[in-house]
Amino acid sequence: MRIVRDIAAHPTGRVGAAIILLYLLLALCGALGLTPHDPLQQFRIDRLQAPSATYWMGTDLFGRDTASRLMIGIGHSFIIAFASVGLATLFGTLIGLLAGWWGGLADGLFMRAMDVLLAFPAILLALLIIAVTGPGTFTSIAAIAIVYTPIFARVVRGPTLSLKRRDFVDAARTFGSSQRYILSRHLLLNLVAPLTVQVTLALAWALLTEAGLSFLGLGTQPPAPSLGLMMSEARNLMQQAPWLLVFPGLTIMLGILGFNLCGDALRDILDPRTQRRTA
Amino acid sequence: MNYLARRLLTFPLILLGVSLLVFFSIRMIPGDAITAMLGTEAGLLTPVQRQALAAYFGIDQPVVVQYGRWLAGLLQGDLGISVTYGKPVLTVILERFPLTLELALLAMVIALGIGVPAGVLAATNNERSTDVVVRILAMLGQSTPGFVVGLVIIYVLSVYFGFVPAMGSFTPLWTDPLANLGQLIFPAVTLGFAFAASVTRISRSAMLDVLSDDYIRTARAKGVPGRSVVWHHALPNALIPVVTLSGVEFGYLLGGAVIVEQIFALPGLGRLTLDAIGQRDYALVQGCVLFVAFNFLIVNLLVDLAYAALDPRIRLGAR
Amino acid sequence: MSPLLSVRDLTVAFGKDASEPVVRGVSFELNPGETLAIVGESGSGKSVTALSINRLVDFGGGRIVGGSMRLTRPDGAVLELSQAEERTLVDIRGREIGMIFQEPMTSLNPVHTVGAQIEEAFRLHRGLVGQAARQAAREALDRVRIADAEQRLRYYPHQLSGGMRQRVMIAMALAGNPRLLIADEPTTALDVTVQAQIMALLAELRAETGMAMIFITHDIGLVAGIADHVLVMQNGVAVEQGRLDAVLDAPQHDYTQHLLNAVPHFSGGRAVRADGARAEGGERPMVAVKDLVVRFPVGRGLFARNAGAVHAVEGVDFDLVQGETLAIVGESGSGKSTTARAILGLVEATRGTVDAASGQGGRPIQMVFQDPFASLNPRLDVESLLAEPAIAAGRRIDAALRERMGFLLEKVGLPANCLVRYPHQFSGGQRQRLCIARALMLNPDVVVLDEAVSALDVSVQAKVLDLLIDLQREFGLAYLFISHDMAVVERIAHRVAVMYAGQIVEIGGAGAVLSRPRHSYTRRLIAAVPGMDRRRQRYDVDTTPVPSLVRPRGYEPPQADWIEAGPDHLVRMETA
Amino acid sequence: QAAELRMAWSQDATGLDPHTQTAFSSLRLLELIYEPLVRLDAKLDVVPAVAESWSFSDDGLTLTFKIDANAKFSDGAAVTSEDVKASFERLLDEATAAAARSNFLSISAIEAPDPATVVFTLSQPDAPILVAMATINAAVVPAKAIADGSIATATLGSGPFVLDQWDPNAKEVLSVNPNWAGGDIAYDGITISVLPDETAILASLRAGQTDFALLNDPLVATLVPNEPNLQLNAVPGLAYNVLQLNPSRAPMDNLKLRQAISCAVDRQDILDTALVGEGKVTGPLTMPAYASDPSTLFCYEQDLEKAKALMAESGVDGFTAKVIAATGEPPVASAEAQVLQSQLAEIGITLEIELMELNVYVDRWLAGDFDMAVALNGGRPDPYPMYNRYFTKEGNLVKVSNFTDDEIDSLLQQGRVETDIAKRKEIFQKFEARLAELSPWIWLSTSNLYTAQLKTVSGFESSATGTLFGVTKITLAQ
Ligand SMILES: Nc1ncnc2c1ncn2[C@@H]1O[C@H](COP(=O)(O)OP(=O)(O)OP(=O)(O)O)[C@@H](O)[C@H]1O
Ligand SMILES: Nc1ncnc2c1ncn2[C@@H]1O[C@H](COP(=O)(O)OP(=O)(O)OP(=O)(O)O)[C@@H](O)[C@H]1O
Ligand SMILES: [Mg+2]
Ligand SMILES: [Mg+2]
Repeated sequence: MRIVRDIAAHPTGRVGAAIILLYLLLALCGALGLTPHDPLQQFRIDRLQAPSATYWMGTDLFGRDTASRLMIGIGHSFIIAFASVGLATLFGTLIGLLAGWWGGLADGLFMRAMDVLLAFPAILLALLIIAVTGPGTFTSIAAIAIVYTPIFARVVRGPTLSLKRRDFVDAARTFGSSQRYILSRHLLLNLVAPLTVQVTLALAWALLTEAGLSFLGLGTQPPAPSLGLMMSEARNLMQQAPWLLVFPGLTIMLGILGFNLCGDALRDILDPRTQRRTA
Repeated sequence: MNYLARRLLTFPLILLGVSLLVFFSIRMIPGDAITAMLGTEAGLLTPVQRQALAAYFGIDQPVVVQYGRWLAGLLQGDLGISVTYGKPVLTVILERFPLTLELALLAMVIALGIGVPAGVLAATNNERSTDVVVRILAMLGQSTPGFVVGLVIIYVLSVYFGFVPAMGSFTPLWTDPLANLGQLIFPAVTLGFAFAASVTRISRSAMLDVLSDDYIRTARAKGVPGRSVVWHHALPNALIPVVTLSGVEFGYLLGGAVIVEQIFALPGLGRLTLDAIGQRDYALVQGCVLFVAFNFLIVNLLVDLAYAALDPRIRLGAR
Repeated sequence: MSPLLSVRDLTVAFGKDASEPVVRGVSFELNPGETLAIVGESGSGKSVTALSINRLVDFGGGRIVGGSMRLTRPDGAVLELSQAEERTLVDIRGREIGMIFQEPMTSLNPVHTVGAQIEEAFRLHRGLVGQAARQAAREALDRVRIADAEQRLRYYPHQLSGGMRQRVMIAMALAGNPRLLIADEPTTALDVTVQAQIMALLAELRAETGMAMIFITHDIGLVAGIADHVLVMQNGVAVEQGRLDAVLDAPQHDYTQHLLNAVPHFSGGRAVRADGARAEGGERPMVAVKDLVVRFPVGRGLFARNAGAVHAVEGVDFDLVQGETLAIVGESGSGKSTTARAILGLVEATRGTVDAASGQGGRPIQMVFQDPFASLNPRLDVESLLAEPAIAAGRRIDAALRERMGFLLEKVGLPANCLVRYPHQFSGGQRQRLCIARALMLNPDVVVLDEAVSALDVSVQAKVLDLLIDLQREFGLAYLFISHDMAVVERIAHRVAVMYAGQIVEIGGAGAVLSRPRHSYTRRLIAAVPGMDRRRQRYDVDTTPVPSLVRPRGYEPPQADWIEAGPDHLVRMETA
Repeated sequence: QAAELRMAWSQDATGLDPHTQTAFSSLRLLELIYEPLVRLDAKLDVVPAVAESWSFSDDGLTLTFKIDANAKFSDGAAVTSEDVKASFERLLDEATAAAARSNFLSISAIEAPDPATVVFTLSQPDAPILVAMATINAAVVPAKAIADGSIATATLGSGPFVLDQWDPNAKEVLSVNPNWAGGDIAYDGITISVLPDETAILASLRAGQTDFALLNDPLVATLVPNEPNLQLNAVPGLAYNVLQLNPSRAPMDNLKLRQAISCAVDRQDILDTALVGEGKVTGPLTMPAYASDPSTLFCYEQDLEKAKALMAESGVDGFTAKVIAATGEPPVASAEAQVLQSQLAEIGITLEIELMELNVYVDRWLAGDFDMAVALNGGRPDPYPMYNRYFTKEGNLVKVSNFTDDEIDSLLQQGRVETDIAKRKEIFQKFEARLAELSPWIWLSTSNLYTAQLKTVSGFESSATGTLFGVTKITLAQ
């Protein structure tokens, strides 16, 4: 609750939060069917219409309403982005943290395993997962999560190595604090800054990776709209119907701006040392 | 034992892991070289014909036997023969690699050249208008898919300048530097654009941390001008996360940039791998993945060396 | 003659809120060649005042909200510092106003060699480049008495001891030949011998160049030795100022009187504690250290094999019984902290044993670390920090625990409302007190205090020492008290161990060791203790080289021979 | 000064053996290098290639070819009957694994009585065999290349061009074969760049850096006419877009239901939307010589009333089916699936689209592992080889169609042995009508085949088979 208040007080965080809120609202309306038109309905005679009073953002090749599709797409894309980055953050942080903390053999094994994953081409990975599960939302989430897990592991491991030598960790040991307590309160809390930056970066990447996977036909399955899929479907219509590319593009941009501003604000808020700088 | 040697010793192990993973996983994906070559016509084959083709593609043996053979070859430095190219896998890869390497380097130069100064500028103007502008630009870069940037570049070039970068085949730097640059600069910009955005964000954040350190205050007290405080005193301390990011990203780029290669029709490693997967050219896929993995390891090692170069506490062993 | 610096009604605040300034209406004047000492409570605004003068507070989130600071420039013009542009200030800093900071550990840039950092100062202020700058840097290091200057220039800060780093800072500050030097507790956390050297250096430089100095400290002994004027601060306000003798001999303000009364006087071992002396062989030791050896491999970088080892602790023996305070004194880098860390199992002993028979209930040994800031997690608020030992022992944050926090905070002189603040919002001394409070949360059996009161002003120091002694009396706590302040040691210690180059060179009852030091190092140490009565002292520059602790692989030191100098007083034989 | 034709396409050949390569992209390249005995002209009539003439015996059991005396391989050696014989023997050898072998199973013997004559003896009359020979999969290759096994790695053909360099998935360099018997070519060679993104091909054309290009995506192709310096060539192809139902799975085993689907589908709408109007609505037969007017076929106009009535009759009350499609293959597959999805929703059928990588798709397709499949199936100039694989009882792909019908089977057999053109037409018209009515599949439309060229390029002739052989007629203006 305090965090919400702090973000609301943060000069740019406030803007970010407003964007995210707007998106949540749009996605919610979309999920509840409160869209201007049925996002899947194909208005045959209105194919490739430019933005107008009826179709605020125009229609696509099938005569579907772009605005309505965007509302659904926001929900879709952001679920994929959040879920995959969430998983990657969770596992990556855990692995990086434990590798750094335990050091030695565990470190070697964990990080080498991450190297193996990192070295593995993402597309091959996606293909593999599809082979196992079939394409779709879950596949995208899994593939993106697996691609980013090693990155998080790395981002976390470095600072962990230096944090574990800090006096306050030594102090905690002298109190007999449990390993879990030390890891969560002393290490994780100090990893917040690098992590928030990485998370906002990864969210942006995840949205684009999803677009890339859709571009290669491995991501979200039509007709379900995701922002990435909408863009990749529109790419050959760039000249005839630029709005099909522009609106999803702007939506992604604004969304990423929202993440970034919130992330930066969070970083400031959670870091007691910068609090005063922006207060 | 010496650190470098110890690191190098782990390489074969990781590569073995990668090889196992790629070898078995690629065979788990439905379809094989026969369907890849014949498409739906593969349904017309008689069992004898199918067997003949399987033998030709070397996929008639049990998978474990295939792996054993391939590994045996690998130990002698033989990655096998690519059936699509009819050449040794390594030869095919090495033909493609110069392009990929050059493209990755160019993209890095662009990204770091833009990203680091932009991040520093933003950090030193924290929450002021310069910062906001830089952050919005970075966000733009972060949120524009590579295929859009690439397509727009090609479109604009062809419509307004009546020109497109040479596509299809690669002119190596050493045969015609100018043509080479003309060919690679736009793809490199496309790649560097998004990458610069990440670099900007990371360097901004790291700079913000460093700027509140005590030694920065010392430098200021010494009368070091603001600009020098930032570039000379703060930046080297803030570079480690930037190096980490660049390392990962560079590693990825060395694996080839599929989408950009596709749009600019560059015969790089990314498309090579993708095509090889599409054609179920197992030996080539394995070779590509292994090669990319090897590059990754080297890049990692370089990143660690870069840490040491940047931070004497790492180089000389801290207390 | 106009004063060099004239400060009027300086008021400084942090954050948006200008209604609660931390420095309120401070005024003083400083003439060329004079030294002004600022003393006062920890957290009273001394550092903030200093940082305001060259406007470095701006970079820490502070703002000058009122008052004026006029600096007379060499050409006679007068500059209003509080209004000056950053561009002008860059010219002033280093060239006209030099500054030395409290924390030698973090104040040097870790990625540049000390040579480069000193050369930079010469480049900026004297326009020297290349060979000339290097030459100047070397001379500067010579001037601050760092041996092997030529080689040291190529060292990175982390390769130097705290004392050396502090001297590098001084060398840097002096490169611009500033007319005003601000030294913010330049010797805190340094052992007395090094402290004496640095004081000598400053005195000498002042004599040579005629610079004025603002010297911030809580050590009245040092003030007596160096200052012309004294300004006493309490709670952001200058409560008293005047000439040295006037203030020291006839203090007007209550706080000043209180402060001076609280100053511990080192009396050569005549005032040692009489209570709780050790019953001969009676008590079971709480901590028994036998032949402790700690060595750190010296890695020459990423790619080289271990060349040798730092023999940080070399064959240390002692024990500590219930209700007793053992003080460890010794020069910087002699292995005091390492010994403490080995006892707590934070570094691995190369050899030897540490028996920590944790008496009643197996409560862990608590420790107050030398660097208070580093031992406080910057992201936890005070409540979480204080609660940690209790949580580790399986308790939850409840009313009883909060009560205990409130009690201890009050005892160490911190307001109870600081529970929601974060470490960076405290001054150096305040942080140290937090650490002490934290160590005492659970009434431990044994507490290791590593320079635990070094950053405290004398009045708080006295309070804290009283608290420690009270607790010891009440609960029979045992203290391992590491300090370089002989006056403090004299007040609290039952026994004293003197360390030099990783070894104990003299150990015994406090009275015996402090009044009849036998080992040459102990004697030097005691001779270097400053005192209120030693005004405007000429510190002699001690040129005894610091022994290197780096030994080649496989090196074993010769056996120690001990001389029994009296009952419970052992002295190591000196070779040559 | 050497004039070269700068060509671009998005998909490259996958191999060089004309007998085993079946991919469109491979055929397009190999057609420039090798020649079959006969080839099809733009009107799909059989015309001479290596053979200058041919004749069937009256019983239809012998087919005799006379080889063109001028025909030479690019190394200068004449093409002889031994080469033809060796080529066909290789084709028929199972170890070669030639997919086209199934078209030549009626050949019982091949003789080469003299260097200029080849005689094929057939085990039964086989009218379509001549058309089957008119593909590059039945190319004449040198007997010595067969003997030394170099076919897959080196090219030596009697076609218009010689492959000088092949950098797979990057570029090909071809030069004119001076020994080609087909006449003179107005330029010296071709360089083909592989530009996987068709928008890039368009940009390259627009910038004048490519003279001639092959396009697949109608969305890109339709942009070409907007460019003042470009010209688009479009011909309806023989391949057909189809929604394959799987009648072995309930409820697609229900005839009424299949018919309901056929009636519910608005083919013109799919064509207009997914193919941006580029192509023609078609029944099962796509070759102009045999195709009926689609409007005569069962339910070729969308008729939702009828569809609903048929639904009701079928007793199936709405269901969910998964439709598979390959990504980008053809480029319009996903769009077709989406329009179909929306159209079938109107009669209560829910389609779930599964897009998958081409090879995965082919694997599922060949195994018949789908409810429905969106496909672009290749067409032939003759109905028999086009459909016997799917709809005769011993067709190799019956497990894909999962559908046989006695009447269809017998019509196909009749059509095969009938050599009289008029009678064949009649047979296949019946065949087509019946197939459309039984609706095992829902035939949709043909696609256009596109090439685009600079206006400085002239003389290219397109063909419904998609061959680029027409480039031999090209002249380049300066
Ligand atoms: N960055 C900051 N933000 C908020 N408050 C601060 C900050 N720095 C210092 N303060 C507060 O200002 C007051 C004065 O601090 P200052 O550092 O000047 O004390 P000091 O007199 O130097 O004490 P010490 O002897 O312990 O170093 C303290 O109460 C401290 O909590
Ligand atoms: N982790 C370490 N690695 C290498 N050398 C170390 C390490 N820790 C301490 N040393 C070295 O061991 C010696 C003893 O250090 P220690 O910190 O115990 O000194 P100290 O007596 O506490 O000094 P001070 O009074 O300055 O705090 C020093 O020379 C130091 O450089
Ligand atoms: Mg202070
Ligand atoms: Mg110490």
